[in-house]
This record gives sequence, C-alpha cells and structure tokens, in this order.
Amino acid sequence: MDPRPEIIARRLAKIKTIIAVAGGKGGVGKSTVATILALILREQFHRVGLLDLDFYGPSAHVILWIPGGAQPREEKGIIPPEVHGLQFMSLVYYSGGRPSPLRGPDVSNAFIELLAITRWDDLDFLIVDMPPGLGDTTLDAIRWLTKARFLVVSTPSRVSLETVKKLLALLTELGAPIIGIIENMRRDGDPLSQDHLGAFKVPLLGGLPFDPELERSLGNPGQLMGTALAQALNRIVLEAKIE
Amino acid sequence: MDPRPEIIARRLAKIKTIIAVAGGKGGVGKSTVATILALILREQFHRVGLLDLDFYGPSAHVILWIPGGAQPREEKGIIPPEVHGLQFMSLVYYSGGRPSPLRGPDVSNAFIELLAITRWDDLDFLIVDMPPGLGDTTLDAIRWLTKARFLVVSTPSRVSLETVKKLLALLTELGAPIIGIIENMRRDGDPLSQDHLGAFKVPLLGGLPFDPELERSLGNPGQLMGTALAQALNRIVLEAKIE
Amino acid sequence: MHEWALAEAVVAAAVKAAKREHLDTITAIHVKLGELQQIEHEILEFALKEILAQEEPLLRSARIEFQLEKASFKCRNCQKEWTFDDADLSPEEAESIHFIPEIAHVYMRCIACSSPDFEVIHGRGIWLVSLQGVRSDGPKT
Amino acid sequence: MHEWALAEAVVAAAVKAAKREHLDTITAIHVKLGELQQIEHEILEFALKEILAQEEPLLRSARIEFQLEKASFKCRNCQKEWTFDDADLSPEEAESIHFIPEIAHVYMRCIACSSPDFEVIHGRGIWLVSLQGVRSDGPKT
Ligand SMILES: Nc1ncnc2c1ncn2[C@@H]1O[C@H](COP(=O)(O)OP(=O)(O)O)[C@@H](O)[C@H]1O
Ligand SMILES: Nc1ncnc2c1ncn2[C@@H]1O[C@H](COP(=O)(O)OP(=O)(O)O)[C@@H](O)[C@H]1O
Ligand SMILES: [Mg+2]
Ligand SMILES: [Mg+2]
Ligand SMILES: [Mg+2]
Ligand SMILES: [Mg+2]
Ligand code: NI
Ligand code: NI
Ligand SMILES: [Zn+2]
Ligand SMILES: [Zn+2]
Repeated sequence: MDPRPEIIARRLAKIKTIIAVAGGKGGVGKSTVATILALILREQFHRVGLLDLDFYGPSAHVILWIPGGAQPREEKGIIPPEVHGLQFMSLVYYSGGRPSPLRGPDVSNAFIELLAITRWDDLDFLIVDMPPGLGDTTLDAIRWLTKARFLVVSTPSRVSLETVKKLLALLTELGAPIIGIIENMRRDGDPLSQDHLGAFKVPLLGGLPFDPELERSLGNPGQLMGTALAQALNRIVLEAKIE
Repeated sequence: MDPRPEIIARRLAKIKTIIAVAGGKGGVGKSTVATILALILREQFHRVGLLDLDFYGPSAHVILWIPGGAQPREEKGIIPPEVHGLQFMSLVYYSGGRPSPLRGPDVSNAFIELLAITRWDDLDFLIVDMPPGLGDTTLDAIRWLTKARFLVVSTPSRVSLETVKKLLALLTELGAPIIGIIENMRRDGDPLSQDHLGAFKVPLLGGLPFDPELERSLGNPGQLMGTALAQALNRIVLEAKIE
Repeated sequence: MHEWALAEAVVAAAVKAAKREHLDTITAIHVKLGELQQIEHEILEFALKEILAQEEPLLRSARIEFQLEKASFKCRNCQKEWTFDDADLSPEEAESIHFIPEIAHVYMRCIACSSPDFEVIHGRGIWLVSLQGVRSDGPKT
Repeated sequence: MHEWALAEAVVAAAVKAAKREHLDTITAIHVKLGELQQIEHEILEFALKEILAQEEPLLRSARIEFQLEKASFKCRNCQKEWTFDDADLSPEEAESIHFIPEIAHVYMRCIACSSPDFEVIHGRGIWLVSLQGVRSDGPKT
C-alpha cells in the first residue's frame, strides 16, 4: 500500500480555498493568470500559496522571479519559502532548471510525493498552476485535490476553444467544481467565446486584454501588478467574488 | 513481447524525411507551423503527410478543416485520408472530438498502435505535430521515430524560451537531429532569442510575425497560404533548404 | 482488415526474437489476443498463417497458437473491477476502440463511479507470448 | 527531517487499512524503504516508533519492521539494468532525489546508452508492505 496519498488531505486541511488554474491547452496564460491571481489575493491581505504543477514547463518562477538561494526548509516535511509574499512551491527547487523527462507514472509519483511532504501554512488560498493536457496531472488533481475548484483559462482562438471545451466536458462530467472561464489575450474584434462555451453552463467571468507590456514586467511582481492585465484580473476577482 | 514496435520502422521506411515540430511549451504555434509547413511543401509538389500526435489537444484538424466523413480506410492497416492534398492522420477520427483523458502508458500505447497500423503513402515528407511537454510522446518520438529531425518552435517570450531551452537541452544531449529554431509570433521590439538560445549551437531559422489575420483563416487552407505567416514560413523553408 | 498490419508486426517481432536467440527455425509461436481490441480472429489467423508466415523462411513450418484473453478493468478512483461484458458500447465506439484500444478512455467509464481514470488490467490487445524454435546447437525455447 | 512527513503518511495509511479491516489493535507493521530515496532510517524510525505510533491508540503496541530495498533501474531504450551503486550523483543531486525520487530522471542516465528514459524497477521510496492486528472476533492479517 502506498502510504503517501493518505496524508494529502491532511496536508491541505487548513487551506480554505484551492483554485486550480487550468485550460487543457498550453500557452493560453494559465501560469500568468495563476501567478497574478496569487499576487492580487495577497495584496488583499490574504495568506496565499502558489503551487506550480507543470513539471515539464514550470513558469511561475519565471513570472515571479525567485531570489537566489530560496529553497524549501526541511522541517517535519518541507516548508515552501515565501517569495514576494507568496508561499511558493515548484519542482524547480530540485530540478534546477534542467529538463525533467518524466513519463506518466513519474509525473503522478512526483505529484503525490510533493503533496505528501509539503507543509503549507494555514492559507486562505492555494493557487495551483496546472500543466496543459488531460493526462496524469489533471487526473491526479481531480482525484487528490478534492477541495480544488477549477478556474479555466482560454484564449478567443478557435484552436484554444476546441481544447478548452474538452477540459470543460471532462470536469463537468466528473462533477468537479468550476469557478468559471476567463478569456485571456482578448483583442478588438476577437470572436466571443459565448457561442462556443455557452453550452457548458459555466460562468464566463470576463476577458483579459492582450497586453504588450506584460513581457517587460516578467520577473518583477510590482510592475506586473501595474499592468492592464493585472487590473482587469483584479476586476474579475472582485466581481466574481473569488476572494 | 509487444510485437507492435517491431513494425514501426518498416511503416516509415518509404518516407524520405520526417520532421517533428516541437517546442516543449504549449501555445507557441507548433500546430500552426506544422500544418502550414505541410501545406507549403505540398504546394511545391511534394507528397506530404501530417500526423497529429497531440492526443489531448489535437489542433491540426481545426487549422485545416476536415470534410465530414473523412475517415481512414481499412486496408491491410489503416490508410489516412487525403485532406487538402495532405495524407492526414489524427486520433480525432476515433475520439470524435470528445476528451481523451489518457495517462502516460495510454498515450504511449496509442502512439505505438497508431504508428504500427498506419500505412503511409511513399511520402517525401511526414510532418509530425508534437504535443507540449517532455513526457511520453516526446520520449516515444525520440525512441521510435528514429529518422525524425526536430523543428523547434518558440515565441520570443522568456516564459516560452525557458521551456524551449529544456527541450533543446534534452534533444542535444540525446543526439536527436535538430533542423533549427523558428521564432513565432514576433512583434516589433521583441527581444531576440539569440541571447537565450545561442549556446545551443542550433540554427535560428528566422521569425514568423504575429499575424492578426491568422484566426480568420483557420479552417481554410487557401486563405491560410495567403497569410503573412505562411509567406514568412515559406521564405524560411526555402532558405533553410528544408525541402 | 487492419488485422493484417498486426499480423505483420507479429511476424517482424517473431523474426527479431528468433535472430536474437540464433534460431534457425521457429517451430511454434503463441499469440495472445486481448478482448478489448476485438481483433477478428479469422482474418488475423489467415493473414498470419496462410500468407505472412509462408513468405518468411524462419516461420514457414511454425505452428501458430492463439489464445483469447478476457478484458478486465480496474478503476483508479474507487478500485472497482469489471469486465468487457459490463461495458456498454455502441458499434461505432467499439470500432474506434478496435483501432486504438486506448480510445476506451473516451467512451468507457467505471461501472461504479463513472470515472474515466481506469486501468486496463488484462486483455488490451495483441501480445507475442512465447516462441519455440531450434538452433544448430540444439532446441531452444 | 522531512522523513517526519513520510512517517505521518505511514501512520495515516496504517490506520486507514486497520479501520477497513475492522482491527481493534495493530500488532505489527512492515515498511519497505527504497534505496533511491535515501531515507534516513533512524529519523524515520524515531518519528514513527517513538512519537507518532505512541500518539495513535491503534498503533501504540505495534511492532514496526523496516526493510531496505535496493534500487534498480532498467533502460527503456536499450534494456540495460543497473543499480544505485552504479549511479554517480553529487550530494546536491542525491538530496534532490531524496525529496522527489523522480528527479532521478533529471540527474541519472542509463549507464549503457545515456538515456533518461528508464524505469525504476525496485527501491523507489516508502511502501507499507503489510500490517497485522487483532479484531474482536479474532486475529487478522
Ligand atoms: N494577456 C496577455 N497579454 C500578453 N501576453 C500574455 C497574456 N497572457 C499570457 N501572455 C503570454 O503568453 C505566453 C503564455 O502564457 P503562460 O501563462 O505561460 O501560458 P500557459 O501557462 O497556459 O502555458 C507567455 O509568454 C505569456 O507571457
Ligand atoms: N504567428 C502567429 N500569429 C498569430 N497567432 C498565432 C501565430 N501562431 C500561432 N497563433 C495562434 O496561437 C495559438 C496557439 O497556436 P498553436 O499552433 O495551437 O500552438 P501549439 O500547437 O504550440 O499549442 C492559436 O490560437 C494560433 O491560432
Ligand atoms: Mg504554464
Ligand atoms: Mg498544438
Ligand atoms: Mg455507450
Ligand atoms: Mg552526477
Ligand atoms: Ni480491423
Ligand atoms: Ni529528509
Ligand atoms: Zn470507479
Ligand atoms: Zn540504455
């Protein structure tokens, strides 16, 4: 018997809300939304954790920037360091930015190990940055992060909507709670997702503009919070009562 | 003993060149580049196949558009239908656009099965649209598509480069042949990838502009070929002597 | 008729294994067919025995035995086990699974909790179980 | 000291299994430790035996047995097998693997063909092998 899964629920017991930022598709802005959402909630004086579960393409540490030497502390488990006010956990502490060529069972094992040994503070929010796909991490999140509610990110492109629809279909079928859909990288004249996603009876929370300033602000949380993107996300957070 | 892998090399024997369009990262334009590259090579009177290996987020059929009823023919294996002049294979023929929640070993099994039973024509080019990640499909492509050369797609964003670097490190370490890197979605003032990717000694083949017209042309190969994106890719194909 | 492609794979695998073991002749091969894939046994047998094995010197006098393995599934979510008889598939769904057995995760669900997160424990597809043959320096299994 | 977290998992799993089997007391548990993870045996044993098991009524009088399992690896690319003794890891690499054993795929390579595409066949990490106990209606393993 694998003892590790049995402790996961207890590790997460004192976290009030878990939000898994997912999309099925890559490059839609899951990591961007997850990271800025975490910073926004933190600015509202919540205690916030951020967990990067994209083991192949971890990005949250690039968006946030991590001071050299930040490393989990070993104390009856591992305690993620505080980075820009967020309790931040990622596989990069251990992979050191090198490629992690993991097959499915390895991904699943690393997921379970990480959740079994990480001791989070008593958080108001844990934001989970999900990888693309409907594979091991998504299935494990549905299985083990039983408290998680999904925040689904899409772009207005039909290519993206096609895949996001698959994620929505799966989550809906499995009864996983969905907070709503955020339409990222909106431009003038972009088709609205309503036509494509209306059938799912999931709230369309609003759009985030395509923001050419974003790239320049990567690695600088203060500057990130000043972007048009962060401001629009802030409005969504307030209106959707995510906080 | 699993008999299926033993026949893969023979199934691919009469294909002159296999190009795996990869990026590690999602949303960088792998499917777009793979599909338009296939159409460009086809226009040059080559015999071209297109294989979509992104089982979670298949996209090539959205970019191309597939006429209703197009389905592989069963004849001593399966023979992919010709779609817009391309011999096109995708899991969507069998999943019907529904979500395919597959764990790693399932992805690997589906990959091997697909390659074992698909009978390609005597092609000049097989273009393979890869999924994001460094997981089962990437490892299987390296293992079973021994003839494949990798065409790596990135965007100029640091978030994308970080992941593309991991893919390049892995391919380089394993001695997989790399045709070069295409920088997609370039905008004025975007940082050049040279600084980030120079260390890899891999040719930077050039950039593709961010093209706001692309979305409108999805599903219409004739129109796709008229986009600025297709024209820039055409130049790269000629200059890099991909054909 | 895509069974032909699988028969070719069996021949290729048998020849490879025989060469690795330095066999001069293969006298028998044992092939397992998983129920999930619903392989048309007669077509596969015909392709393999009557055509392909005849064309391959190493296999020409081989006895080819088939064994059908019942399919069974186990849910990762609730541990429930079930069999293919419990699965309720339309002919189109079964046909898609016939080509790519993993498509089972698209159309099948755990019979207890409806999860798609199950394992195919037995009877997925085709498998080369064993091979007998002789080599110059004596018989070998 | 992150061994404490694993000890807690073992206790949680043992208690869950005992409840499922309606045990009133657990008399013994058997824990396997995979070599790859390089678990500090004394710390784990102390945490488990001296502290955690004492706090959990079901486990208070349990005998806790440990078994070390050697790690072995098999390459998917070339089928080569090797052991942890053949692995050449820096202390930092070994420490990362200590926390997340799958990090082995970042730092270890097949000793024959240098592929990272290998399987950890044995000795990955911690495993609850078995559990003995008694229930009101008699002994039960
Ligand atoms: N609203 C936006 N405006 C401009 N660029 C964006 C926006 N959202 C995300 N990006 C950029 O798009 C790319 C993909 O975003 P990312 O958050 O990494 O997506 P994912 O995590 O879904 O793969 C990154 O380069 C990111 O900087
Ligand atoms: N050069 C470009 N200009 C504008 N949009 C692009 C460009 N390349 C790709 N896209 C769009 O970006 C999104 C991601 O592209 P896609 O080919 O699906 O990426 P991947 O296959 O890497 O996930 C799609 O909506 C696509 O239409
Ligand atoms: Mg991401
Ligand atoms: Mg794609
Ligand atoms: Mg049905
Ligand atoms: Mg070393
Ligand atoms: Ni058939
Ligand atoms: Ni430790
Ligand atoms: Zn179930
Ligand atoms: Zn090897």
